Amino acid sequence: MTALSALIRRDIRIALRVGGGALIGVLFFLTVVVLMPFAVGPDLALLSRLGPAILWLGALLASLLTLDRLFMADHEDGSLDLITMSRTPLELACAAKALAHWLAAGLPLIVATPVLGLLLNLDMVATGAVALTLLAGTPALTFTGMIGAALAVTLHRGGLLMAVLVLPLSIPVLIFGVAASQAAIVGPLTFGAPFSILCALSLVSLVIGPFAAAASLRHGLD
Amino acid sequence: MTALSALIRRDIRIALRVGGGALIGVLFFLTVVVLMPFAVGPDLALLSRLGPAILWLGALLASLLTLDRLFMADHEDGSLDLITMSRTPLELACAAKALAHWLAAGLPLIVATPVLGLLLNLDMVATGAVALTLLAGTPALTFTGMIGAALAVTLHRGGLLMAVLVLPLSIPVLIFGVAASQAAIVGPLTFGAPFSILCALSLVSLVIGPFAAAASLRHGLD
Amino acid sequence: MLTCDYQNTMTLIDLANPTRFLALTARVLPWLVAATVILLTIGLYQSALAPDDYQQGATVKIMFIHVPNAWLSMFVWGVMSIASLGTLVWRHPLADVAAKAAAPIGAAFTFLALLTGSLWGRPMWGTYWEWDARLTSVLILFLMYLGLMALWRAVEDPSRAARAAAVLTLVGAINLPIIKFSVDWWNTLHQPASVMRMGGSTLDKSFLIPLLLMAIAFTLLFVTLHLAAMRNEILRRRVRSLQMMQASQKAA
Amino acid sequence: MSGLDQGKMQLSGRGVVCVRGGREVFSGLDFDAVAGEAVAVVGRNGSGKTSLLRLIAGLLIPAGGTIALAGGDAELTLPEQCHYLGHRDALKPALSVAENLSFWADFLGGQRSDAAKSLAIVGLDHATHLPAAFLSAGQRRRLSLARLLTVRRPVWLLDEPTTALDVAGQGMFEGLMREHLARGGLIIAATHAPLGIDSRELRIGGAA
Amino acid sequence: MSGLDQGKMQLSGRGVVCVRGGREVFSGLDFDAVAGEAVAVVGRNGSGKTSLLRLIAGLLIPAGGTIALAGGDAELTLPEQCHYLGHRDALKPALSVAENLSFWADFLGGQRSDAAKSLAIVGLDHATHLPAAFLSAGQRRRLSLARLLTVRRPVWLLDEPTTALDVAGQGMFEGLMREHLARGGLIIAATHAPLGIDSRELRIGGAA
Amino acid sequence: MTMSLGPYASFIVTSYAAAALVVVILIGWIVLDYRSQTERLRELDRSGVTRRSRRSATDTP
Ligand code: HEM
Ligand SMILES: Nc1ncnc2c1ncn2[C@@H]1O[C@H](COP(=O)(O)OP(=O)(O)OP(=O)(O)O)[C@@H](O)[C@H]1O
Ligand SMILES: Nc1ncnc2c1ncn2[C@@H]1O[C@H](COP(=O)(O)OP(=O)(O)OP(=O)(O)O)[C@@H](O)[C@H]1O
Ligand SMILES: [Mg+2]
Ligand SMILES: [Mg+2]
Repeated sequence: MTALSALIRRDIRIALRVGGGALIGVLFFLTVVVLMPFAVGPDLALLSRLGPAILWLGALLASLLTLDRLFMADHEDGSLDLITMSRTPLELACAAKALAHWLAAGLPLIVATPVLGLLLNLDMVATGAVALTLLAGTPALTFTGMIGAALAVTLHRGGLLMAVLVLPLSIPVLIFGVAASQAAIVGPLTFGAPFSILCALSLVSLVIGPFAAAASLRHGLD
Repeated sequence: MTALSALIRRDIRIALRVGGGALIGVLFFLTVVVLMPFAVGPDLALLSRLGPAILWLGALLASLLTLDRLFMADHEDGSLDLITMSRTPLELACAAKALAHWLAAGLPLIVATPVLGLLLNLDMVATGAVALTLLAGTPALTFTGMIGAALAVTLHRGGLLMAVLVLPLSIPVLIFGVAASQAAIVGPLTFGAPFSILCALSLVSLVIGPFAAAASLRHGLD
Repeated sequence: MLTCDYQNTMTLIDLANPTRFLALTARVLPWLVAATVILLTIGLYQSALAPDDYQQGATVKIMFIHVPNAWLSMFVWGVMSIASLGTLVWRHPLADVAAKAAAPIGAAFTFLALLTGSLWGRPMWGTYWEWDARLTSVLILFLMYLGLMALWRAVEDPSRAARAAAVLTLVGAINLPIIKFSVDWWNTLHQPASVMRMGGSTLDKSFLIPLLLMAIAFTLLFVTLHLAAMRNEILRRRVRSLQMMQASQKAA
Repeated sequence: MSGLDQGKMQLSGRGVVCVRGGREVFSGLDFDAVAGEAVAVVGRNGSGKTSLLRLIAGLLIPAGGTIALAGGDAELTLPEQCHYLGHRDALKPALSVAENLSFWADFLGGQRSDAAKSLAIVGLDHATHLPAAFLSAGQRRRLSLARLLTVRRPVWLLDEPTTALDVAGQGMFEGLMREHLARGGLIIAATHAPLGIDSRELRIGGAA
Repeated sequence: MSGLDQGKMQLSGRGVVCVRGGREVFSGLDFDAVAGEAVAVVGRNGSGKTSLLRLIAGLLIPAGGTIALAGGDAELTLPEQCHYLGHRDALKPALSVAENLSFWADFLGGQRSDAAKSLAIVGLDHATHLPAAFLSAGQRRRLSLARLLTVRRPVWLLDEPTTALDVAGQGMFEGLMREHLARGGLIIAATHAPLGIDSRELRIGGAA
Repeated sequence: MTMSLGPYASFIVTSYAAAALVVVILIGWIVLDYRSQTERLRELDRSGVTRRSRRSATDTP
């Protein structure tokens, strides 16, 4: 336990210090969401109809595109070697790193959601629904995204390639995230059904992500 | 002239060879556009109404996110030193590099537009309008984005930071690009007015981009 | 050892000039604080006394906060642009300190302009937010302030960050005329200029005087905060240089 | 616990084959090292010294043969009983010297000693609160050495450990290695320069 | 055109100050080099040899002092009359040897000679169509040298030019430098090893 | 003193309060930053790191 909490604390600390990337993800989220109305046009009714979709897309892109250095930085400075050799199972260490990333880069997105909701003319209920679905769904994004981050180490190449590999995996999360938010706002479906599927997706990815990432890191040893 | 055309030919050749990045941009464009219907929901009328906006957003993100290595690769292998020292003004060399990037990574996006138009239920006129506005507008994206690419060299850091810095600059392009497409599809405005503003933006960025990028590269010398 | 030679050659360029600036700041700052407090008090008092507008009712009081902040949001970017020229053209060490210190303050003013504008917009236009040209261009200004702050945070070497930030600031200055003239170029919801315009102000004296007082007070507030923030930034760089020196000194 | 006291601890490889990038680097390599002994791995550039250390550390998978530690802690795998000191320092520039060290101490776990004392031993006590970004190459190396002292592991795998260390630093490091051996530890070090302590030589890939 | 024949060409620096990362590397440096002469820049690690070459090449901006070339082509700036051979090879791994060379020949412009002949001189004619990614370090260096031969520039700025070259390669390179000097060229080379040709020494930052 | 702020009193009050809050945050940040920087400088001073330009710093009239 100390090992894992040490890892989590370290990663969060680095993300928040000068040179860390936590702020940039939120800014990207802000920018992408602010961008959408320019594309869609200043039709407030349409915007509030699309609001949840826009927020979800922004959060999806922001959390995937910040992920590519999750393992790469540790690989480059040799930390990953020591993590692999340690007494902590690699799966747990991967999970801890993803959790730290979610806390430092995912949670701020959710905190920023209400502000963006105002810009998109969402009412309180809608904003709350989106924030809640993001809270349930972004862990799934981070934990499937970490598979791509691990592949980036194996392939010695991050950036867009990683996003292209991971985006298809995150489509189900996006679908049920938006569906649950829409259900909460306009019906006719109940909020519960898609929301519980979303939670289930998050739980499944919480298991699959670390295993797949650890396997990919082990096979990428070189 | 030989100098510039040599530079353009080299950059295009590298982008198209194994390991080059031209393909990944198109793939990212495809993925983002395919993602949108999942977020918005399977409402075909709405989708075709949003079509131009979705295509423009996809193209915007794809062209900005592929840009960050525009100067970085040349910086890392020392080519940028020789380019700076050469008899070709740095501004022209920057413009040539951006042009090459647009030819290798921007044009394919436009070629891919009709296919994606089908997916989004756009008719021929709408697809044509979007492709035409992209043709007129993506140079502006590349040429404002190159400022960010040059900043990435100074900062020793690319990726999302660059996107965050450049996205606000590209908002006007997005506005008028979508406005022109919409005008062509549904009216009531004329296509001409926003389209000519779009062309004007491209022309302005054709001037400002290379100068700002060259200034940033010169001051980033170290 | 290699490192010990640095002590002789190191002149800490960063600190050569700012020393005088620090002394100056120490003397000027108390006066500035006093002036700001006095003017702000008078301004607030005058604003409270101002009559209600025949159209806008009491909400016109928001103007005394909104307009100075809106002006300052652009003014601060202007200051940063001049400082950026100083960085790029004259390579003056104080210039990047000035630019960096101004960014968070400018962002705060811009945020206030946006917020008070929204709060005013609700009673006046019936909506907090509208994607109109003036409002949007101010929002872009806010995003660019945040982007600059992110840039300063993301890069460890301050002189590198300074040069990049300077280029970006100058490019972003294009946004200033767009904000200023957007109401004239595009016919939008937002008020056209009534104070600073060709042919004199059209605003009634009973509003104009408190508005100008508040504007001066907020400008003084900016100058005060900016000087203090610059002092902090100089000290931060001094700490950094000393830490680097400590690292190379003790190894010898 | 840590196996440092079990005199009979022995690390041995039999017929080890190393393949990298589809090319055989070495094959049929046999080696032994017993507690209290230092083995210096020598050979030309590219002969596979680093690769051997990484094989032992479990960071590469042998294409053939076996590597095993007898007499160590039975509940731990070989890599879990090793310290690996490679070319890369596993330091985060944004964290301070103390934060870097205490992270590794917490994360690696097992038997520990005082981090502040280790920093004093390697001569970094004046820099405790400095960001690691400000350290010179030699200071970074010293900070890595402090990790070996703070967390006890019986097997030390050292890849050109004296790089960037000045003369005083090398002397300090020799002392640390002697102490480690005296407590029943075991050292495998890849070097081009002499190790500075009594050691057995293991040559890879023919004479230099 | 290229100024190679104007015997009186002279490169001189007066009171040059170099500042990097906020720290003064050297100051008050004076130097002169006339056509037909080679100057070997020597000094400890980190004394500023590379920095000096980059100052001359216009890749760094001096914090004080002046660097000027008298008697060269009046229409061209100093950097435009220089070849800079640094640690990084300016080669694109995806392009073939011939493509890499002909790109630089086309891009740099000015007076040229045959690319194929230059490749033969540096001993790379057998590898013309190989991607640069397949070259060894020494072969990459030779390809960079071919650039100096294909495009004529009066001033050569060489940063540890013999790195990675084998003995035959060094001999070849000495011949090339002699020839360049004989045609009225000028060489400034930063080296740790002797340059192999007659040269004047310029020491930076005190005795080594 | 009482003012009648009309039906939109809450908007006006919120505006003024937000402005006050933001300004207070700015001032707080600057003051705390000043404290922490001077504290760090003092710490460095105590650990004996000296600066060459230091004498001129204190001598400036
Ligand atoms: C979020 C919304 C708003 C933003 C971003 C905003 C922004 C600005 C800016 C940048 C200025 C300075 C322009 C200049 O100097 O020419 C300004 C001035 C002004 N704004 Fe707003 N504004 C907003 C909402 C409102 C609302 C709702 C009203 C009132 C109905 C309003 C009334 C005014 C007035 C009267 C001026 C002074 C114009 C002058 O005399 O020059 N604004 N605003
Ligand atoms: N990541 C890699 N992928 C493929 N081959 C590699 C990789 N790293 C090293 N090699 C190859 O493996 C061989 C052994 O490399 P290794 O690093 O073990 O040599 P070494 O003995 O440590 O050399 P040195 O004395 O230079 O440190 C070399 O031929 C090298 O080219
Ligand atoms: N990019 C940089 N930013 C800041 N400082 C630098 C940079 N590159 C080098 N320096 C510093 O400038 C000084 C001179 O470096 P330079 O590379 O010129 O030395 P050199 O004489 O070429 O050394 P070597 O013999 O190792 O090649 C060194 O103290 C170094 O730390
Ligand atoms: Mg090795
Ligand atoms: Mg050098």
